[in-house]
Amino acid sequence: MAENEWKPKIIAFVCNWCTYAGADLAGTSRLKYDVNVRVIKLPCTGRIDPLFIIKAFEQGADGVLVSGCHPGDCHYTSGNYHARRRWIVFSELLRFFGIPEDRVQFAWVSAAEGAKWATLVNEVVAKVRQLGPFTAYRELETTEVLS
Amino acid sequence: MSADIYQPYLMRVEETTDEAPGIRTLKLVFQDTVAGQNFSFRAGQFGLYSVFGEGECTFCIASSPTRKGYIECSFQQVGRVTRALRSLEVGDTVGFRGPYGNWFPLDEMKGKNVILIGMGIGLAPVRSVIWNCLDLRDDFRDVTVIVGSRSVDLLVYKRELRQWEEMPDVNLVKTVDPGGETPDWDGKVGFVPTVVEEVAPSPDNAIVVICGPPIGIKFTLLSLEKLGFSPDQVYTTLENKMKCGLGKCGRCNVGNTYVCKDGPVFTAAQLKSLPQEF
Amino acid sequence: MAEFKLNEAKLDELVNALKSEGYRVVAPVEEEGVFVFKEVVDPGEMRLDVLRTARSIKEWFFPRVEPTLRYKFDRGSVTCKGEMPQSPPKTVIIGCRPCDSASLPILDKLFDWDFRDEYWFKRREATTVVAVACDAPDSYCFCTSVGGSPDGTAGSDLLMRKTVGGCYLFESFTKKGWSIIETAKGTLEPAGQNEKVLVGEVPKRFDLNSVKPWLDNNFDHDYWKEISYKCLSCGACAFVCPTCHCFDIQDEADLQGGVRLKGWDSCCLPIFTRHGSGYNPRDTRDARYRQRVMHKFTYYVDKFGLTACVGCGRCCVSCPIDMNICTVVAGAAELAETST
Amino acid sequence: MIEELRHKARELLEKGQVELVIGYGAGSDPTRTMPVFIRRPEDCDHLVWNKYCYNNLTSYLTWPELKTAGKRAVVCKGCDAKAIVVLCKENRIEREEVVVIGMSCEGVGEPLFGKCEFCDVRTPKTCDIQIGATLPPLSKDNLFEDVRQLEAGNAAERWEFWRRQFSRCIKCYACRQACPLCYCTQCIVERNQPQWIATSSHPKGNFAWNVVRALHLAGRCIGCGECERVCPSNIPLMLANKKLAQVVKEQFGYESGYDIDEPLPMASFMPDDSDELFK
Repeated sequence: MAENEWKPKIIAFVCNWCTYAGADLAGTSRLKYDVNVRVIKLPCTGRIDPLFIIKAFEQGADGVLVSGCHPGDCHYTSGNYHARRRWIVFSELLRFFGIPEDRVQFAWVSAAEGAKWATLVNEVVAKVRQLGPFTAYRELETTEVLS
Repeated sequence: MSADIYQPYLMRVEETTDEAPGIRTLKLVFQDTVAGQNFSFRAGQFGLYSVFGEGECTFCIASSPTRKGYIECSFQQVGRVTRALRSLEVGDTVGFRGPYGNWFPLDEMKGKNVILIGMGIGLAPVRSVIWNCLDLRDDFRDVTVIVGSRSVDLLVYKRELRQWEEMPDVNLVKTVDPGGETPDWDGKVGFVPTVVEEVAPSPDNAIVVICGPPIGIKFTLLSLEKLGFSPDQVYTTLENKMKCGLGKCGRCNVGNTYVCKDGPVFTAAQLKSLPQEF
Repeated sequence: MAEFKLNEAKLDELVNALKSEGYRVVAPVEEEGVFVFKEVVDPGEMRLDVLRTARSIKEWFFPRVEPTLRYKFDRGSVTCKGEMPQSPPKTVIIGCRPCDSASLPILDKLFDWDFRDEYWFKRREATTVVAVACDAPDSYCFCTSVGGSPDGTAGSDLLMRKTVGGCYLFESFTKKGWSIIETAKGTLEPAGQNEKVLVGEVPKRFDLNSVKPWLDNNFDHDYWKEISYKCLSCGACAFVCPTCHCFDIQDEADLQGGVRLKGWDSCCLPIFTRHGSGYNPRDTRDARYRQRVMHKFTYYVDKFGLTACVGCGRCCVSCPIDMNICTVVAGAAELAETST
Repeated sequence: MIEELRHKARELLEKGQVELVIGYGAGSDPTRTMPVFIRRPEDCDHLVWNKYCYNNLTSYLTWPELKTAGKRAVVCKGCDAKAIVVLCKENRIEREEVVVIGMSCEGVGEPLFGKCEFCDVRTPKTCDIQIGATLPPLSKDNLFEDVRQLEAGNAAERWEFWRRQFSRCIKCYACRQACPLCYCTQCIVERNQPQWIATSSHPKGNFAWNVVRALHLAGRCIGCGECERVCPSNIPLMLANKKLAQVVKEQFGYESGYDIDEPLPMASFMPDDSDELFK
């Protein structure tokens, strides 16, 4: 692999109870998956503010993955139900503003789904790799605004 | 090349001292030794201290201009920048712009009795004057220092209070608000305005420097008036939100007076003539 | 006395001549239904007929955001680099109105007060201001009430005045203005002796001399509450104003480093003066609006001898609730008269 | 209508049914009006009603200094009155503390504002006193036409469209201040520990601010269009608001500003909400 080859940066926001455990399972099961994902653990998908995604892009992410417990399995009963509504709305807004759909992926991964996690990460990385670096967002980084 | 007025000096944190819960003093030295040698200021002036990545914040210089080679600032943690300042450790880098503003009339105070009153964190600018007077002790007549705070643990510069107490030529009076005393408290118990009346310094040939929360200043001024002080004899310093310190950003003004340029030091008489919007 | 004139049809040639001489040409350009001063790419997009752009020319000297400092973090140590523009591009602003030009000498005073803000002056030096006299002012204009006029020359290097014959008379006042004429000479023709110019009229709405004393003595007057109780406390008025200059300084950084930015701010926004402790000396809408008026009509006069309002009417147009600073000040002038 | 309005307002004040009437008064120009707060019956003649009554006066209802003013009456167009529904649902005001004077409205603006072409509340639905004749609702079939038009393009085109639009944002917050539903005492941009949204009006900060502004109004925006009207830079803010209204309508079957008893869409959920988005 060429030294300066671009490597996609994917930020994964996952819930503590299902997806994080699922990712853990993937690890203990020695499943191999793409290394370009950085996992940030939160108590629940309900805790993941849409601003986290904006911040991730601002700080250089090329793609974002959000994952938590399957509907009905939330550790806090209904956090993911609320999150689901929020993501439905937010993903549409991002799409409307022109952020490619493949740069933000939402999923449900349970603690038992280590294999699903591995596949999911590989898929997301592959898609983002195809899109290339998120230069459009980087171009917003101007600090002198004349007019 | 012309000077860029927004560029800070880079400073190294030399020492951190916890004064009271939430209040810390930083001792800062110039990274550029030449700049440090050329730097001078007067008691009462302020500067903008910055934590890179968090922003700038305005405080007075709490050390005395007689102590060369470093400056100190004392602050209470309230917002983003002060929180970041508080998390700094010895060796870390801080930005500093200054000194800005006017100063206490140390020249005019020579040969006079000086009464220095500090309430809470408001003791910081007064401390600069105190050490300035004490380092040039012979220039001044009686030095009275009145220090007050809400409670014993909120008193700042505790170590220095002990030093001043032990000095034969300083009259230190310390007080805490009723209810703020501890069993072993050896100072007075009472609000500063009351204590000032008790101590009853003479207005003859005297100058007062006072700093603290607005409400404390207001009532202490009344006490001083009762004792016969004229508003021209009393100096205080205003603290307004500032961004530039250079008379440009437009938020520290009280009426047509820019605190950053025309102040921060004002006489009580000047304060009376300003719109009451500070 | 104008020696040269330019036929309206040759405006494109003027722009091209300036561009080929290395000037960055800035003029009113339409952008999604609003007119703003932008760099002219295609000469045809320059719109000298526009009376009032959405924002003033101040942003070409005092941008709405600009970096003052960039820094890098390296294991506890910080390295800094100042960002003051050393040699901004040679620029000509064409088609601002005399009121906009007049704002420049007003702001010069502030930015040169003791501490000289070279961010402003470097750009000032690099920029030539070519104003166009107003042939058709509207009801929001009140330049004559604040010492200006539809063909005023303050702050302009060159003034273009429209003639009945479809030409612009060129009159330069400075060396920079003369350079423009030199550069554009090929497109210009000699002006006649008796060219008839079109200059509109702006009625005078109040007398500045009576306003200031009243403002000085009526900080606590009920008038302030009466006029500003409905102010929404947004910053629209300040941001479109050619003389409003208040700014904020903010850091933006990540783990590698960051930037310190100077950017527009407004005294009408509630957090403008709020202390870290939560205490706010200007906590009410009327206190904030009063500050805006007082700053322009008395504090600035006390400090710098000039009124910090040029009567462009932008704040009146932009105000969501139709607060009109001209009416407000005229009201103060009226109170001044009735009280004497 | 104008006489009827003044008469009713006067009556409310005279009988002590309200302490304050928030209405429209004459503006600085014949094509503008200015909000007025009327406390004395004899001042009711200052009230005006015409096609230049743009402002949504319900944004004054949540002001802390007016919360203590006692019972208030507010002059509303049908679109404005929808905000009353949301404010009540979100416990910002009590329905009983406000008398809504609903004006029959054939549309405001000259030319007519876009929102008026699809107005189904020309006779206000939420009001205590109706002034003017009952007008039939207009069809909303083409309400989302401009949204669809923009969506016809690809992501890159939409990105470019919004990048250009948001580049003009000067962060004056007129959109926020004019919005009846942006009532937070501390806006997210004013929170700085941490600073989630850059306060500077550079492209990055503008994008984040505009995303958040729109998102915080999802399922709440009542379509009065004040944000867009007051924007000094002419940014089509309503386009984003409408997109979200469309999503909320299609996905959750909810339209904001109509039913006071229906749960708020973004504060509730259904177990069978669409799972299409999720892998």
